[in-house]
Amino acid sequence: MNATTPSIQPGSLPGSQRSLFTLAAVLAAVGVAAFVTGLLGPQPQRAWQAFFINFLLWSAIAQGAVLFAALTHTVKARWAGPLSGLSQAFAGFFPLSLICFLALLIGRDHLFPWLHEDLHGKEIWLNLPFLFSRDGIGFLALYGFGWAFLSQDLKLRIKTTAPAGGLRRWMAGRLPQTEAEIERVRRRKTLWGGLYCFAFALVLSLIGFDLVMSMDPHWISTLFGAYHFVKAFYVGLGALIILAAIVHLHQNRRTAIADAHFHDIGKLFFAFCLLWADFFYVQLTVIWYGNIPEETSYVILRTVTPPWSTLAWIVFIVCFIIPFIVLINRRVKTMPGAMIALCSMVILGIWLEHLLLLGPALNHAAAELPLGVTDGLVFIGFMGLMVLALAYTFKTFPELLPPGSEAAR
Amino acid sequence: MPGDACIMGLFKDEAKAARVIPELAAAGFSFRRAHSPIPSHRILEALKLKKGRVGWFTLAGGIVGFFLGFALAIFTAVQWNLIVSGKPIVSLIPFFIVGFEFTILFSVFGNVIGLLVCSRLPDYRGLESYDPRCSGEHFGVLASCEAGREGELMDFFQKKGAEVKVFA
Amino acid sequence: MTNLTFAQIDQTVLNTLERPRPRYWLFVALMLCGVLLGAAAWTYQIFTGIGVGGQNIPVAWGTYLINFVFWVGIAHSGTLISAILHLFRAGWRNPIARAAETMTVFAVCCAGLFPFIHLGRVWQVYYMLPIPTQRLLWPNFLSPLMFDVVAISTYLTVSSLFWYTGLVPDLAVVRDRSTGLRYKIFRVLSLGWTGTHHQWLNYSRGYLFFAALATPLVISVHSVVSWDFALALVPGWHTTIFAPYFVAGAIHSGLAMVLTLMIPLRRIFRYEAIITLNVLENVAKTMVLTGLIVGLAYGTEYFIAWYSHNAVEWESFRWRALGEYAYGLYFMIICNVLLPSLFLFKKVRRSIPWLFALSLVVNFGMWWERFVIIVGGVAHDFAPHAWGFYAPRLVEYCVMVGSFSLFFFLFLLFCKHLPSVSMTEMKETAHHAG
Amino acid sequence: MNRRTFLKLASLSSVSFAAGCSPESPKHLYSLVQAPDNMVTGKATWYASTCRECPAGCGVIARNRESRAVKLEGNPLHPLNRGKLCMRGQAALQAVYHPDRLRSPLLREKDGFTPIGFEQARALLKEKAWAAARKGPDRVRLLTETVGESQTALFQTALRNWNSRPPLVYEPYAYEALKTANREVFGVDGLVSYRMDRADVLLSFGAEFLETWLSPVEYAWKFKAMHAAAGTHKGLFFLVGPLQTLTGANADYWLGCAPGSEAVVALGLVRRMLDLHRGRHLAPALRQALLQATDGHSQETVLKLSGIPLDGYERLVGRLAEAKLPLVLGCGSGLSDENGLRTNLAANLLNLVLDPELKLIDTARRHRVETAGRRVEVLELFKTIAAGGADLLLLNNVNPVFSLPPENGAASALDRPDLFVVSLTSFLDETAQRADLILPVKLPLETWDDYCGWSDVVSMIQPAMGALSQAPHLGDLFLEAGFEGEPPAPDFKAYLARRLQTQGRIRDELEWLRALQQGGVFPPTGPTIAGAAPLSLAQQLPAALATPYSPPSAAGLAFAAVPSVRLFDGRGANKPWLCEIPDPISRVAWQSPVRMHPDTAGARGLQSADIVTVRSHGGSLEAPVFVTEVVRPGLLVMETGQGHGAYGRYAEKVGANPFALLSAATHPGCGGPSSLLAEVTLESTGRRLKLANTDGSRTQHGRAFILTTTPAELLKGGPPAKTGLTMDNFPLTLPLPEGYDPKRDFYPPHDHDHYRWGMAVDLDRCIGCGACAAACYAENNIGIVGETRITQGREMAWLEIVRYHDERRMQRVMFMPMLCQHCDNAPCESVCPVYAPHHSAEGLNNQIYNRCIGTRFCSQNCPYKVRRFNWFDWEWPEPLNLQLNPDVTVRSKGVMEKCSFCIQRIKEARTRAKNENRPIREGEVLPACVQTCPTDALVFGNLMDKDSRVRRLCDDPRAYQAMGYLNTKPAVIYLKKVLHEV
Repeated sequence: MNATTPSIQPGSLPGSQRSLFTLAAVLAAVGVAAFVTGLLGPQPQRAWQAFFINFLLWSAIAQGAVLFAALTHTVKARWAGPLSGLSQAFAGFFPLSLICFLALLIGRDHLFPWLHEDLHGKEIWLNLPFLFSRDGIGFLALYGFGWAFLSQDLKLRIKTTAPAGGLRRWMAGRLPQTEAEIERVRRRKTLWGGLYCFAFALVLSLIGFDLVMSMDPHWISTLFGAYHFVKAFYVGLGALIILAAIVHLHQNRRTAIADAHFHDIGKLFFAFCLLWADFFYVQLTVIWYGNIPEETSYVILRTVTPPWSTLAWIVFIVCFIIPFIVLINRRVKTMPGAMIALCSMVILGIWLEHLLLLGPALNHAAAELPLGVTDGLVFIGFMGLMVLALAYTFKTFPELLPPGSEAAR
Repeated sequence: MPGDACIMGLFKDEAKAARVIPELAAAGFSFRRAHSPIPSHRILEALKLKKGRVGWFTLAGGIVGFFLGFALAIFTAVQWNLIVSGKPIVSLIPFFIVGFEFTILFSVFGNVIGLLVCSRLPDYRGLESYDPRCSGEHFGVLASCEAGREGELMDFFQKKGAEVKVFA
Repeated sequence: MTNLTFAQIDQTVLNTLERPRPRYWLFVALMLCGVLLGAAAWTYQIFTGIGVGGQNIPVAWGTYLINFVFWVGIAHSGTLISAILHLFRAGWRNPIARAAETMTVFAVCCAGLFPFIHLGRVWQVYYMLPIPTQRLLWPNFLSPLMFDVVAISTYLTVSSLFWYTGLVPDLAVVRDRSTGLRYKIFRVLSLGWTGTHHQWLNYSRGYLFFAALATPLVISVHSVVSWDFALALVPGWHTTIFAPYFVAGAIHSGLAMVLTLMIPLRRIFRYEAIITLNVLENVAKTMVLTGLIVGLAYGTEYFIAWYSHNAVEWESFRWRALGEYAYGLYFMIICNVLLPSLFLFKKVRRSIPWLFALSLVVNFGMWWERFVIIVGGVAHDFAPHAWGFYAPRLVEYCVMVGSFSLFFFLFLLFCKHLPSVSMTEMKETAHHAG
Repeated sequence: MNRRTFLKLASLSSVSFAAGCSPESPKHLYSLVQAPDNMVTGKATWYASTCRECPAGCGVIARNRESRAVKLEGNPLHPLNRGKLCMRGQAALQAVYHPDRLRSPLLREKDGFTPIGFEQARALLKEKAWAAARKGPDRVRLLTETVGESQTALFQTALRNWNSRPPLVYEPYAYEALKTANREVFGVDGLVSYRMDRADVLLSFGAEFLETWLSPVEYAWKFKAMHAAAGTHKGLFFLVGPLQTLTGANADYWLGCAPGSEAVVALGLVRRMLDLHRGRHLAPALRQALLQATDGHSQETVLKLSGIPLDGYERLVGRLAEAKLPLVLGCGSGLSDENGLRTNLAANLLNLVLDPELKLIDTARRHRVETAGRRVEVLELFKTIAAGGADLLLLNNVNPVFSLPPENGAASALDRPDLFVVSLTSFLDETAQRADLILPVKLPLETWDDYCGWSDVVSMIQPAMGALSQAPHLGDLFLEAGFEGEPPAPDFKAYLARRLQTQGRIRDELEWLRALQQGGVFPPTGPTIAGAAPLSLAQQLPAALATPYSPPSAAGLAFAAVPSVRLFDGRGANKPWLCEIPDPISRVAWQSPVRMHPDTAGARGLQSADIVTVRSHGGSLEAPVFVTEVVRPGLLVMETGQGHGAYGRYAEKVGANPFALLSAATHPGCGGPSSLLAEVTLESTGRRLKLANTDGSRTQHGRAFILTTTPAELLKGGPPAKTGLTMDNFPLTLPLPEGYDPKRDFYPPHDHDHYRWGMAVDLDRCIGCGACAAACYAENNIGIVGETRITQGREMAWLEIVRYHDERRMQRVMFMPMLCQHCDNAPCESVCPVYAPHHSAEGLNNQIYNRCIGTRFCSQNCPYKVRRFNWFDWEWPEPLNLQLNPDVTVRSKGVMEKCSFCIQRIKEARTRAKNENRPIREGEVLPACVQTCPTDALVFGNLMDKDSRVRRLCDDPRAYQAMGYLNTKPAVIYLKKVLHEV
C-alpha cells in the first residue's frame, strides 16, 4: 500500500466490529462456564484435561500461524504477500496462551501423572518447579521473538497514528523516518524472524517432550519433539488458511489475496499434511519393528486397544487420508469455502490427536473415550478467545489486513 | 495440405511471436506450429491450449505401482509363509515402504511414457522443417499458405519484424 | 539473477564442450587408475574372503556401509535442488541444477556398489532379487536391506530419468550447434526435440510432475537408508528421529558436495556470470539451515538418551563422547554444526575460499557422522562381553579411493561432453528476469 | 541313565565283539573298500575306552563313523566321571588326527633325523636294549607317563629281563607334598580320594580340583553335589590362597593370603578349632602335641603374616567350627615345597580335628597318579644318566625337557653321546628332539590297555577307530623287545586279558566282553568301603610342622606357575581347540599372559597387554601383562602349558613357558618341587602385544546378563514376580504362546508343532570349565582361526563362557555360557534380506548356510552377539579333517553361522522316534554341550512338554532370561547364581 492510503477505519474489520466481539465473548464465556462447572463437577480432572488439550492445541495454532510469516520472511519467499500480515495477527493470542500455561499449575495434580509415581531418577528433569520455569522461559522467549518480529513489521506498515490506542500510539511514536532507519528496522525484522523460527523448533520440541511425551514418563521417542512442531505448523497453516478464506469471502473476493496465494499456501498445507503423516509413520515403523515393550506398550495402548484404537483411526483418516485425497486436486486449494471446511476438520483432528496422546495417560483404563460436552464447549471457548485475540489485533493494527479491504468498503 | 508452402518467421521477441499467431489466421494463413528455446507462456496463451494429458499417465502409473508393490511383498511373504522375528507373515506397516517406492517408480514410468506419447517423441522428421536458431534465441512461427501466396506470407512476417525461412 | 542474452548463455556453455586439453585427459587417466585400484582390491577380497577388511564381531559393518550412506547422502541434494527448489520456484537453483542432478546420478552409482562390495558372498547377490525360481525362494520384504534394494534402485532409475529429461532440450541445442559425428550422436540423444509449443506444453507438465514425485522419493530413500539402522535394536541406532535426521544430514552433505564441485567448475569453465556468487551464497544459507537441523537432531538424541534413564542407551552415548571413538563425535559436531554456522556471516558466505574450505569440512564431518553411528553403535552395544573395536584395513582404503575416483572420473567425463549447466533453464531465468 | 545313553550302550554291545578287532584297518579311513564288518555307512557306532589326557582316567565312549572316531563323550557307566568329560578329554581326538603326528620312526643321524621303517625301528630297540642289558645292571632306564597296571607290569618284567630296575613314572605334577602328608597323618603313602559330595563346608588351600588336581571331572560333579543350590540350601566353599584359579573363582569366599603363607593359616585354624573344642575326641597326647605345634599361631599372628582380613577369617572359623561334615583340601598341585608340605599336613590334621572318623576321606580308593615318582627321584635319574649311568633311556610319552626347570639339565643329560635315547611318542616335542630314535606308538584311542583311575576300578582301553598309522601298540613293542625267548603272550591284548583274569578282575570271555562293552569293570555304585584312617600318627608330629614360617620380603614380587585347565602341564598345547578356547579367567586364547593385581601393575606403570620380562635366578621369559583382581598384590601368576620350542605347528612359538623360571630345588621333606618363587624381578620391555582376548568389558555394566540371588532371598520364596517393562523388572516371557501379552506385543503369538526346544542354564552349577565349548567345537566342525584373528575379533566359538567380574566386588568372578538364545522373536531373522536365519516349526533359529549371502545384519542386530561369521575359508590340515563330524556342514567363507542346538542330534532323535512311531522322549536329545557338562548345569528339552525338566526349571524362582526386556523371548532360560554373600 502506498503512503497516500487514507487511514483505515475499524469498520473494515470482518463483520461489524461489535457483533464480532460479542460473538467471540459469548463463545469464550460458554467455554469458561463449561470449564468451571466441570471443575466443580464430579470429575475435575476431566475439565483440566479439556483445558490442557485445548491450551496445547490453540497455542500451537497461534505459534504455527505466526511461524508462516517469520519463515516466509526469513527465506525471502515473496509469494507470502498479504498472508504474512494475517499470520502475524495470531501473535495476539500469545498473552492468553501464557496465562493458560500458568493456569496449568493450579490443575497440576490432575495433569501430571508422574507427580505421583517413582521415576527412578527422572525427578531431576520431571519436577514442577524446573518444568514450569524452563517451559515458561521457553514460551517467553518464543513469544518475545514473535512480538519483536511483529513490532518491527508494523513499524514498516504503520503510516499513521490513528486509530488511537495505547499500544498503537507507543508504536507510532517509534516509526522509522529516514531510509537508514527503515533499513535498520528491516534488518531487525529479519533477525527477530530468524530467531522466532529457531526458537519455534527448540521450544516446541521442548513442549512436546515436557507436556506431551512425559505424560507417560517411561516412554521415549526422539522424534516426538519434531513431530510436535511439525504438527503445530500444520494446524497453524490450517488456521491461517481459514482466516484468509474468511477475509477473502468477507471482502467479496475483491481482495489482495489472489488465487495464487491460496494455491501456494494450500500446497504448503498439503506438504505439511504429508510431513505430519511421515513423522507419524516414521515413529510407528521404528517402534513396531523394534518390538521393545518399553516403546511398544505406549503405541499399542493408543492404536490397538479399544477405546483408543477407534480414535486413532479417526485421527489418521481426518488428519491425513481425507486431506491427502482432497488436496491432490489443485483446484480445491483455491476454493475458500472448501478449504475452510477441510482445515477446520484437520484442526479438529489434531484436537482429537492430542486427546489420543494424553487421554490414556490421564484416564487409566478408560472404558470409553473420555470425550463429552464439556470438552466440546471448552474447545469452543478457546476458539472464542482466539477470535477475540485476532479481532483485538486487527482493531489495533488494521494494517495487518490485506489492502483489498478498502475496496471492500 | 500437400503442396502448401511452409514458411517460418523467426522472432527475437517472444511477445511479437505470440502476437503474430492469432493474426495469421486473420490474414488467412494457417498456423502450423511454434518453436521456442524456452517454454513460452505467451505463445501457449495465444494458442489457448488446455493442459496436457501427461498427468493421467502419471496417475495411472502411480496407482498400478502402489498395488504392485504391496502385491509383490504380500505374495512373496505368503509364498514363504515363514514367521521371522515373530512378525506376522503379512505385515502391512513395513510393506508400505515397498508399496510407496513402487508407487513413485511407476508414476515416473507413467510420466515418462506420457511425456513421450503426448509430445510424440522421439520424432526425427520434425527436423526437416525446423530452423536451428529456434533452439538458440529465436522464436519460430511456422505457417503455411496455398501455393502462390508465399510472397504475402513472407511480407507478413517481415512486417512483424521477423526473419523468414522458407521450406520447400 | 543473470542478465545474459540467450546467445551469451549458449556460448558460455557450449565453450565448455570444446576439445579438452591434455591436462584434462591426465586427470581422467588418474581417476581411472583409482577406479582400477578399487576394482583390484575388490577382486582380491572376493577371492580371499571379506575378512581382508577390518570388520569383525561386533562391528560387522565398516567403511563399506559408511561410504554407502555417505554417497547416498551426496546423492540427495541433487534431487533436492532440482526438484524441491523447483517446486518452491527458487530461481537460484537453475544454474546448478544440472550439475547437481548429474552428481546425484553418479553418487547413487557409487553408493549402489557398496552393498555389493560389503557382501560376504557377492556371487549369490541375486538371492536378493525377486526372481521366480521353481523352489519359490523369494527375498524377505520385511528386511531393511530389501527396502534399500527397492528404494535405491528406484532412486537411481528416477534420478537418471529426471536428469535425462531435463537434458533433452539442451541436447537439441548442442545438436543444432554441431556438425559431423557429434551432430549424429546428439541428433539421436535429443530425440529429435525441436521445442514446438506442443512439446513444451507436455514437457513442462511432465517436468513438474517429475519434481513433485522426486521430492517425496528423496525423503523416503534416505529414511529407508536410515532404517538400516533405526529398525535394529542396537542402542544409538534404534531411535525414531533417524529418518528425518538422516534426510537432513544427507541434504547437508549433498549441498557441501555441490559447492565442492561447483566452485572449481565455475572457475575452470568461466561460469562466473551464470553461477553467480548469489547462487553459492544461497547454497551456503541452506547449509546453515540443514546444519542447524542436524545439530538439533544430535542434541535431541543426547537429551533423550539422558532423559530415558535407560542404562544401555545412556552408556552408549556416554561412551560415544568419552570412549575410544570420541574424536569422531567431535569431528561431526564441529564440522557439521559449528563451522557451517560461520555461513551466518555474509563475509564468509561470499568468499570463495571460505565456501570451498567449509564445503570440504562438511563432507569430512558427514563421513565421520556415519562412522560414529555405524561403528560406534555396535562396538558398544547390549553385550559388554562382546564389545570390540574396528579399524579399516588396506583393502577397504583402496575400495574407498576407488569409489571417490569413480565419482570424479564420471563427473569429469560428464562436464566436458554434456552441457554442465542447463541452457534452457538459464534462458528462462534470463527471460523472466529481463 | 537317560534314553540316549541307553541307545549308545545298545550299540556298544552290538559292536563290542568286533570292537577294535580291526587293528589293521585300511590306511585311508574314508575309503570303504575294506570296511570293517560291523560298519554301516552313515550309522554311528560307539566304542568304550578310557581318556588318557591326564592321569585321572575318565571313561569315554567314542563315536565312530565309517571307522573314524569323530567325537568323544564321557562313559555314562563309568563311576569316576559319570558320562562327563572335560575340555582336554574332548580334545583327545585332535592328537589322533594331528597333522604333525609322526607317521614313521625317526632315527637320528649326524644331520638330523631320517625316517626309517617300523620293523627296523623295533629291531633297533630290541638290539639296543639287550646290548645294554648285557653290559650290566641298570643300564636300561625307562621314564614313563602314568600308565595302567598291566602296562606297568609288562614294563617291570621287560626291565627285569634287561636286568634293570623298574620304570620311573614321571608327572610334572606328582603331588609329593600331598603324598607325604597322607603318609604322615593317615599312614597312606599315596593319594586318597575325597567324598567331597557329602561335605557341607569345603575349605581348600589352593587345590585346583576343578581344573587338573587329581581328578577334575570327578571332583567337579562331587563339588556341585555339595555346592549347587538345592532349594534354599547350598554348601559353602572357602578358598585360602594367594590367587584364584578357576577353582578359586567358584569359591564363596576367597581369603587372599600372602604367597606361601597358607600353612600359617592352616595351622592357625587347627589351633582355633582345638580352642573351639572341635576334635576333643582326639587322643589327648595328640591334642597336646597339636597345641604345642600350633602354639605360635594365635589369630593375630596368622592375620598379620597372611594378610587375611579379620572378618573373613572369623567367618571361616565360625562356619568351620559349626560344620557337620567339613572337608579340608591342601594346596595346589605344584606346591610341594616347605609351605606346601606344611599346608597339606595341617590340612590333613585339620580334617582329623574336625572329623576324627574322616568320613569324607576314602583311603581305600586311590588316585592312579600316586604311582608317579617324586621329583627328586626323576632328578636322580637324570643325574645318573648325565654321569653315564645308563646306555639306553626309554621315554614313554613324557616331555621332561619342557616341564623340568632348565637348571635340572635334563636336556644336556639326554644329549650325552654314549646314551641311546628312545622316545616312544607320536609328536616331535622338546624331549623327542633330543632322542636318538623316535618310535611312535599307537595312541590310546587306537590301542589296547587298561587303566585304573581309581584303584578299585578297571577301565578298559580299546581301539575306538581304525589305525591311522602302522605304529605298534606300546604293549606289543615291549612283548617283542623285552623277551629273548617266547613272550608271555602273543600280543598285548591277550596279555591284558590273561592278566585281568589272573588278577581276578574278570572270570571269563563273557566278562571280558562286558568289560569292553561297558568300558571296564566297575565296583557296585554307592559309597565304597569306608577307609577308616589307620592313625599311625606317632606321638610326636611330623618335623615339618615345627619349621617356622619366614615371610618373603614385602617389597619383592612372588611368582606362581599354575597348571592350566586347558593345556595342563603342556600336553594340550598342540591341540588347536584347547589353544583357541580362551582361558576362563583371563579370556585370553593362545597367548600366556602373566596375571597381576592392578596395584602391582599400577605401581610399575604397567597395564594389560604391556610386554614384560620376568626374571628369576632360574631363567627369564617375556609375556604380556594381564591385570586382574583375582591375584594378591605382589604376586605374578602364569599358567603352564605354552611356550613350546617344538611339539608341532600349533604349539611352537606360542606364549612363554613358566617352567623355565622355576627353581630346580626340591624339598628335603617330600622330595617335591615348588612352582612358587618368592623372588622374581619384573621389567617392562616397552613393547605391547595385542591380547587375543575374546571379552569386551570385564564387568556387565549393571545389565541383565548374569543375575545373582542369595539363599536368604530364596528362603523368602525368591524375588516377587516381575511385571514391568524395564531391564530390571521385566517378567519371564517363555517362547511359547503364553509368553505373549497383548499389552506388550505388537505381534500375535505363534504355535510350534509338538516341540519347542529350549535350554535351561543353571548359573549356580556352571563352574566355567569350558568343557561345553570344547564339545561344541568337536561336534560342530567349528573353524580354528588362530591368535591374530582372535585379536581381530574373528573367533568362531558358537558357545563361549562369558566371564564377568562383579562390579561391587571385582575379585568375584562369575561365568555364563552364552550361546544362541533361539529367541521366539529373534531380532536376527527379520533383518535378513533372504530369510537365511529361519525360524523352524520347532522354534529353532536355524541358519541356512546355502542361503546366506553374508550381509551380517543378523549379527549386528543380535543383542547377545552370538553369531559368528566365516571371514575366510578355515583350514583343517590333513588329516585333521578326518575328525570332522559327517552330520554337520562345513561352512565356507562369507556365511554366518551360530549355535544350532545340535540340530543334527535332534534330527537323529526324530528319525528314531518316527521309526518307532512315538514322540521324542524327554532327555533323548542331548546337544554336545549339555551332554558333557561335568556339573549338569545345562538342561535341554521340549518347552511345550509341561513336565519336561527344562520346562519345570522355568518355574524355578531363579529363572530369568538374558536381557529379556528386549522382548526377544529367548529359549535359553538362565537360573540365577546363588551367592552366599550379598
